[in-house]
Amino acid sequence: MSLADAFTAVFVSLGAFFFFAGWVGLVRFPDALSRLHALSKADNLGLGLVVIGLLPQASWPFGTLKLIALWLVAVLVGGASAQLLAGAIHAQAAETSTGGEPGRGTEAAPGANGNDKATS
Amino acid sequence: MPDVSLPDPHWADLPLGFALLVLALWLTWTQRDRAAVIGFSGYGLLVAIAWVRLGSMDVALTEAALGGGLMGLLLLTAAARLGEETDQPAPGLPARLSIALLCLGVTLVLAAVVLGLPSPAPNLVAPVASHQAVTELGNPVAAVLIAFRAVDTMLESVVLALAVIVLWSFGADRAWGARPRALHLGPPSPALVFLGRLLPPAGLIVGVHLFWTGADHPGGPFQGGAVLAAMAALLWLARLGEPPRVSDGLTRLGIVVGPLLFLLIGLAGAVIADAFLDYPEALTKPLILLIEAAKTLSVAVALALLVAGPPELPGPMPPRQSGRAAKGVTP
Amino acid sequence: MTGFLLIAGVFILLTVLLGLVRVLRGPGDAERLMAVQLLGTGGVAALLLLGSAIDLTATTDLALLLALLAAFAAIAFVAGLGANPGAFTAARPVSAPSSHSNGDSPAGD
Amino acid sequence: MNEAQLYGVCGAGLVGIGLYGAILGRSTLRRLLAFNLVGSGVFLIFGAIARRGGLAGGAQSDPVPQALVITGLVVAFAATALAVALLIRLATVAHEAASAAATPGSTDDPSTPATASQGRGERGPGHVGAGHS
Repeated sequence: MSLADAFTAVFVSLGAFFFFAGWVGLVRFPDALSRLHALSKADNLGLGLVVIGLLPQASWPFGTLKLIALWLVAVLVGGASAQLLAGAIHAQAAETSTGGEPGRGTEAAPGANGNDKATS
Repeated sequence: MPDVSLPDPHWADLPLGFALLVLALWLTWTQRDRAAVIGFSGYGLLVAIAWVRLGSMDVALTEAALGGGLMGLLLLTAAARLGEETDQPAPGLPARLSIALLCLGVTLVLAAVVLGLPSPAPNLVAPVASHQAVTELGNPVAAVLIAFRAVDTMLESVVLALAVIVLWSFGADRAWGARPRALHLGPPSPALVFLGRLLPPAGLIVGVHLFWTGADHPGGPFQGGAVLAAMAALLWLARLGEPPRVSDGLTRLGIVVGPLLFLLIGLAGAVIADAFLDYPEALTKPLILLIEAAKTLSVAVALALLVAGPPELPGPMPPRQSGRAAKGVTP
Repeated sequence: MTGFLLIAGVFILLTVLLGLVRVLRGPGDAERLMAVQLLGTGGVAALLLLGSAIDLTATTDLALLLALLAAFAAIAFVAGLGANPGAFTAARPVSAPSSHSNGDSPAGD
Repeated sequence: MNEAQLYGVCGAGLVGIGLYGAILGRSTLRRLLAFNLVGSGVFLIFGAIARRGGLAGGAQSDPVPQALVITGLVVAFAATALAVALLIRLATVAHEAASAAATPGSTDDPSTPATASQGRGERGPGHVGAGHS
């Protein structure tokens, strides 16, 4: 096994571990924000380590550049979407704590609820 | 069987197929529309990976661009505007059971057909490969799309243009000439504006790359156009730009330039070369590239406009919560 | 090396497929979106490993496309919330990730 | 069972599930989703046939069915977009009719429900209109 292959093996294994850790966190963590935290680890570190590990295997220069571009896009997209989701979760938590409009359950009594709105 | 299949161990196939079926079952039976639509965008990703396993990279790229990107955008914005509808009255248990049995029967017949396909599988790999050199294209799928089944592809791009016309006709009469507003969903959050500024340049490069590489590798006008359309939809959603007015002449030209150029070159082929949609030998490659470039543009414009929706007048949208309530009145 | 890359790719794919339980169980739409996002990222990593193992450049293109479009579901979802502020709270009976459902949701998996 | 058969059977299952959902879906949007499931199941069966043909012919996949599926995917997306627009239009018209019926005096005048609905629409999220007034 050459040095490059050993490098690949180490980093890809680390990346796979972070994906596994992200999955465990997503499934086992108690609330939405910590699940999001676990997901971001898999997103950035997991994919980043896999990309770093694959760099020695890629064809120079375009394969390498494409991999790096992909990782940059993934970090950008992952970070922004985590921000979007966190904002949504936060807004929901704020509404929950102030008890905003508890009567708007969708499944509770849709027909009656709808009639109220139509006639009010 | 010749060993040209992917050397991947087949461990991934069974879980992937199982996950597809479980997800399909879940999004048929789950309670809320919005949750089902989110599940459907995950379903699109899974199908794209299944296409890789089936060895069809071209289809996988199309499915990823449409099913993973645009379809989720279209259906989630629709779910947001429609709100949660009330459940429609379900028929009684006997009716449901008989329908379930019917569907099971369809599945069993189809599965039997799939498992009982003739064993030296009939295929057109060799005919395509032997005539592919004429088109100077390295990608057999592109050769089929642009040369061997060119009539299908041309009609398909006409269908796309017609779909936009039909979509626009869904708008209210008084809104004719206005901008489409299906993606006007309130003030965008800062993170969305950030993505809207940074992602489209990268998407532009990827879209053009997919179009250009499509001649010799998987990719092509549909894949590239779908990526470009997704980026345009992102720009409109982040309110960094506005969809063009439906009366805009340049937009209309963009929709029809692909099929029109295809048709004109095809008609010219009837005169110069031997038949309708036949290309003169010396000009085959440049003509194909020209058609594909125009088609990429048309596909991008048409798909983006399909997501943007029919023209609407500015002003507050009808409230979705009450729209849900009104549902109960109509039937 | 090829074998190792394939095994790693299949491992990551199976991991993120298992993450789909969050799509099925929720409890909230945010969790479902996270699972879809994990599926997208894991799919990107698996495709890269697969493509590197069998020397297929097209899988890198597909991975790039998936990475580019990974956030679209989240984008459309959050933009939809802006249009309809009641929707997220309306989903609360089944989707409360905080307070009372903390205890039972992890155990439910 | 090889991957072509597996995904073919999977496609058959998807067609069945989608058919059930399209007939008995909870809402119109869900029926649309189910309709897309049927489409994707049919495409997967196409893919299984293409894979078998491709392997028999010495390629990864038969290019002709692949090309057909690509055009089919794009047309299916266009059909879905049309259906979504129809659903939204239907909800809007139903809402206008309902609010016209709820407003005394405007029930017999078909030209005014738009203004009536906009007047009553202010109880909805106000900032939606504030963004682009």
